[in-house]
Amino acid sequence: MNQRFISASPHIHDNLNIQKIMVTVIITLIPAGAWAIYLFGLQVLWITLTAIVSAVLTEFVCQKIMKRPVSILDGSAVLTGLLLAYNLPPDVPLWIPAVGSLVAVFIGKQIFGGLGFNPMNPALIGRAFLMASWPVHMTVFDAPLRNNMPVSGIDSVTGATPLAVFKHMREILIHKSDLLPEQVTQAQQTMAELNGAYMKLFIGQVGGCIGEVSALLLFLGGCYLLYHHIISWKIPVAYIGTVMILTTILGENPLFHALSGGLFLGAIYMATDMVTSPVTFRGRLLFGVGCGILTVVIRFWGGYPEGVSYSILLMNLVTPLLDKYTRPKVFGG
Amino acid sequence: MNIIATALLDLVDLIAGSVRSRAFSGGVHPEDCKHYTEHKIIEQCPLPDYVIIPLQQHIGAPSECLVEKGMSVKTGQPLSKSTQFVSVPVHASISGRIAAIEKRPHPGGNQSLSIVIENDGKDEWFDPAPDTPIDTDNIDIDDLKQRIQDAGIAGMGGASFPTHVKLSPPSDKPIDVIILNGVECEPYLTADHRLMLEKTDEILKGLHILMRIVRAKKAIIGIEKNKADAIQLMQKKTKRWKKISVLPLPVKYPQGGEKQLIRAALKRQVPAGGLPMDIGCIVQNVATALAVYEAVAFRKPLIERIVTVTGPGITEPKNFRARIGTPFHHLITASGGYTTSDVKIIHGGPMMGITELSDQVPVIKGTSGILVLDQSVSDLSREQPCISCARCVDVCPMKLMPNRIASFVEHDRIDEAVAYGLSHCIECGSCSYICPAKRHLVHYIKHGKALLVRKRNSS
Amino acid sequence: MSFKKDLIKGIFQENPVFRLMLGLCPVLATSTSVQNALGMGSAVIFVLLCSNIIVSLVRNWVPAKIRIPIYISIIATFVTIVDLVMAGYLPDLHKSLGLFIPLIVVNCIILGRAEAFAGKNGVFRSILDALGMGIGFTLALTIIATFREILGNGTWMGVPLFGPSFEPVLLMILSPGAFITIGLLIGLLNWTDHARKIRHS
Amino acid sequence: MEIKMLLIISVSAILVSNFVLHRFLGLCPYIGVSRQLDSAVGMGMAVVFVMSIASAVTWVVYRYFLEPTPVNLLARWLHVNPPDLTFLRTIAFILIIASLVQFVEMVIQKTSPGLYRSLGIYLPLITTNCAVLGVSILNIDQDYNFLQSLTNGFMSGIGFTLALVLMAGLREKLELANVPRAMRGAPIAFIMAGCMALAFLGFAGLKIG
Repeated sequence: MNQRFISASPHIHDNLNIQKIMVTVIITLIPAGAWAIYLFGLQVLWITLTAIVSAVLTEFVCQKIMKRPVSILDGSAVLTGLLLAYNLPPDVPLWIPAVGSLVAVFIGKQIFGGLGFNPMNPALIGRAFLMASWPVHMTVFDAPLRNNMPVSGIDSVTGATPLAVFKHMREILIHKSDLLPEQVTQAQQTMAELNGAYMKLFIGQVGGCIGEVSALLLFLGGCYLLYHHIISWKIPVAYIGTVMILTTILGENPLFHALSGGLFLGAIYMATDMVTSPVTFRGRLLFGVGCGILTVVIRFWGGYPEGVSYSILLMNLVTPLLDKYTRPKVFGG
Repeated sequence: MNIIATALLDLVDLIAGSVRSRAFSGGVHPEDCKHYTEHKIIEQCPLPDYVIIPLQQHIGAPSECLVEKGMSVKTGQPLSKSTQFVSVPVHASISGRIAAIEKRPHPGGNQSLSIVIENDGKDEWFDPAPDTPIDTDNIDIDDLKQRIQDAGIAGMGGASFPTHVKLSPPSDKPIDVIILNGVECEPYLTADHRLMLEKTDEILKGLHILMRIVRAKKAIIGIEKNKADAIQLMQKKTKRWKKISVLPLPVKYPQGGEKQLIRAALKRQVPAGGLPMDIGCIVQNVATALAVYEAVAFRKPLIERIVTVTGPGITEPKNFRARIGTPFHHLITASGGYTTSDVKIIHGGPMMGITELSDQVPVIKGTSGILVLDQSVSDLSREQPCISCARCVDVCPMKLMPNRIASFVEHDRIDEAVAYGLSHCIECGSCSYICPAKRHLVHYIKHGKALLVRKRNSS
Repeated sequence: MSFKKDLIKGIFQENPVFRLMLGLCPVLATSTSVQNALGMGSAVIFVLLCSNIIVSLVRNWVPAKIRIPIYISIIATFVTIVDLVMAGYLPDLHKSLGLFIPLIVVNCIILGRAEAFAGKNGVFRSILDALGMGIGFTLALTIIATFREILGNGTWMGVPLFGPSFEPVLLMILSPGAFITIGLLIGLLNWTDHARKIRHS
Repeated sequence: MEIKMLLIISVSAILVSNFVLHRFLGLCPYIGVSRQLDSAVGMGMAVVFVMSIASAVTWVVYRYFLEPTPVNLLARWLHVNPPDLTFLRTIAFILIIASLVQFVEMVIQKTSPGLYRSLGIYLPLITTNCAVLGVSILNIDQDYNFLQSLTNGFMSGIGFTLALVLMAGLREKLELANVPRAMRGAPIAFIMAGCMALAFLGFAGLKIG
């Protein structure tokens, strides 16, 4: 008798698998990292590698302890490490990415049962952990830029990310009456300069976390992923759109807010994390809108200059509810 | 709060609605692989040495066996009798002696009571067909339906629902449209395609009979655009009839699903849990239309059908006209045999077909194809956990959430699975096809349906 | 034997925090340092002991229908005593425990023991029960606080353990650290239990 | 100004100093009643209800009966100097809350059987929910006026409900997850709560206005 294969229908499958998805996402992230190495220097590479190695090792050890099949080859741990590194300032000591990846993979993922069961984005859990534990390392951007920071007026401020400058200047402008007129004028000038620096923001000649500086490269990567249907347009478009609309309403420059900070990295690569975002059409749109609103709230009134990662984490919490209440109506129902 | 939320969701729906295309939402685009057989003219399959005719080849009540072991039967002789309305008889597809009446493997799985006829080689007909077709226009409608039932016709697209039942809607549900299903969206299969090219006139005559029976005002023939020649031919032949139109459809699986086809053709949605007749239409397969014509005009019972024998595991893929009951291995041998020893034999297409344990099972009324896959196509990779990528939700033509339903079934939580629409699943396989984690979603759903039946029966 | 069991069960098999999941709010809130934990623990032991004694003494005179309000009043009285005494003699501790001293009233361990044990048993056994439960509570609290204080502050009982180069994991003394620590500890306990069961069978 | 103050209290109660995630109040129901969404919503509504009423009533009692101020009603009625009864705060409040819950339960049972069916089973649980006593004491400690106390009670209840409902949604999903055996049940709920608190840290330092 010949050998017969038995399986349930269907008998043909799309050739996309989890590993391919992960690898594609990782590849599209590489240009942004390479740009950061060019901009900030080689330590960026070591940070990234440390994060990846730590993530993969943690995954391996966890799965060994839990006596489960080791799945480090599916690339998800590498992606987690990579995304975590991209969310760190370029000059953190190497133990920061190591600890961050450990927490990301252990608390963020493996403890819930591994890939597919984590309720929140592991890389962002890692980042939030680092942010709460070592706020100084995580918020001070001292790394010198290759082409020298082109936005002036920041000498008086610690931290060189455009959003931090923005926040500081906004504070000054709100409390105009308490300050000297020349301080106010200087703040207004700085604001104008920030708002005019589109090209620098777009290309990435600014300070910031490793992976977030070049909106252009992230955008190109996102386009590639969209074209290959790895991610869907709904979350990024809803997210960035909401931020732009809200900032316009609040009387600020929408382009500046879209291009600065981690918005592109977050909207394209982290809010779209499949495991932790809704699966329904309406759910994904609402998820993006929610992220956008929270980001603007934190940027304008929160304690941090940037709110992308917390917004995504917070919306991750809402994902099950969104899925439940935006269930598609059955065809004909 | 609630009002705001509802308004918000409605707005999102509005945006979503304008983005969606005219066809049904969802669906997948598997490679159609029709090149194996789409240009091959239908061949008459040589008669086998014996045929195996399962008594139950349709959905509904079983028919009552009329014959005994040892009796001689002629081609076309009824072997069973329907005692109930939702039932059709089976007929001898060759002449010869009844060798056995026993349980034999059925292509749908399990064992089924079957009549085995040994071929005497004569192929003598029980009721030889008239030389010229009978004028069907004078036959009374009830008589037509009776003839269709007596000929044993059940839907030939695969579901095998008795045709005369579909043609007898209750009086409060008038039918205005008949949709002829020539979509054949399953990859590999070309039986309907060849039939539309080679038996165009007969199919159209069958369609006329169907329209007359239900007094339909118009008919739409749905054909996928990858069958351009069939579309052209049908358009040419139907030009003079205002009532019949040909609708070229985008190539998308499962375009041929009944509800999806109706949505594309009429922009009407069959209510969830309802039937096409609820919205005034019925869908018939092209092969069924042909069978109806032959049954009425030539008094020919349903004893043969077109079967595509195809796939990378077949040496010389072909379209056959094969008698019902012909064992698979006979057809496979007639197609030059297997190309390799490790094969997967599938009854039907690759998306919804059933794997067969053996090639001894017979062709039945719903067998549109025999697909033999080799290892290169048989994907047996390990299931990985769901990563909620939403692909299955996006492609589901019934707008379900297969990931959730499957995982509820996996955890034995049938009630929740039902709440998420378990029973609405048409098992088209799009979700499993697209799943990057290679989860056997349809398998879980089928299992869930079985559990549901068991639960309902026990309570 | 049975007396010993009354004492021991609260510490191990029926540990109010790790096993019964009772009185979680103060456990998480006051385990930022070992000192706080011990302070909270002794307050709870005191209230638990006193209320168990009184409840056990009056149990035969209390009508069943209004027993709960009466128990609550008894407990609230002792809580007020602790509150005032601590405010008077240990103002720093009182300040850092803050809200959670008056909240001992609604700590389910205390009402739970009054209802489930002291209301049905004699004074001596109720004392043992109170001590066992109280010590079990304090023990759990101290263990959690040990982890949180060492990691989150680099100290134990206020004594620095590492050199100046140690950068404490601030998160551990914030609220997420509390949740994660107790989650991991209970998980670890389940794990060892499970391993022991496998070894036995 | 008052409105701004109320807004600040609301934002603080719901997001910044969420009762469950930041103040560690009401953890028993948070872990215990968050397995299913329906019961979480019911519990949340019951808590909002009781916390609002309790805030109002305890404030009135404290201000007019316990505090030695000229408005002390006891002093007025008995024609004595205002006695300082603030040490009775804990006893008074817990008895008020216990009887309040009883009373509310009876009223709801009489007037709205539907509401009783959905809230009834949770009401007795609330007596020992430290969030209710907690908010009453906090109102006094923070020196809030009546309206502020009421707002604080209501909004804290909303904050509690928010955390509870989010948790219930996540736990319904976790039920289907492949969580390691030792972590199933309460431990993973705690880890989940930790992650939730971590996300809520994003609201730290939120300033409105």
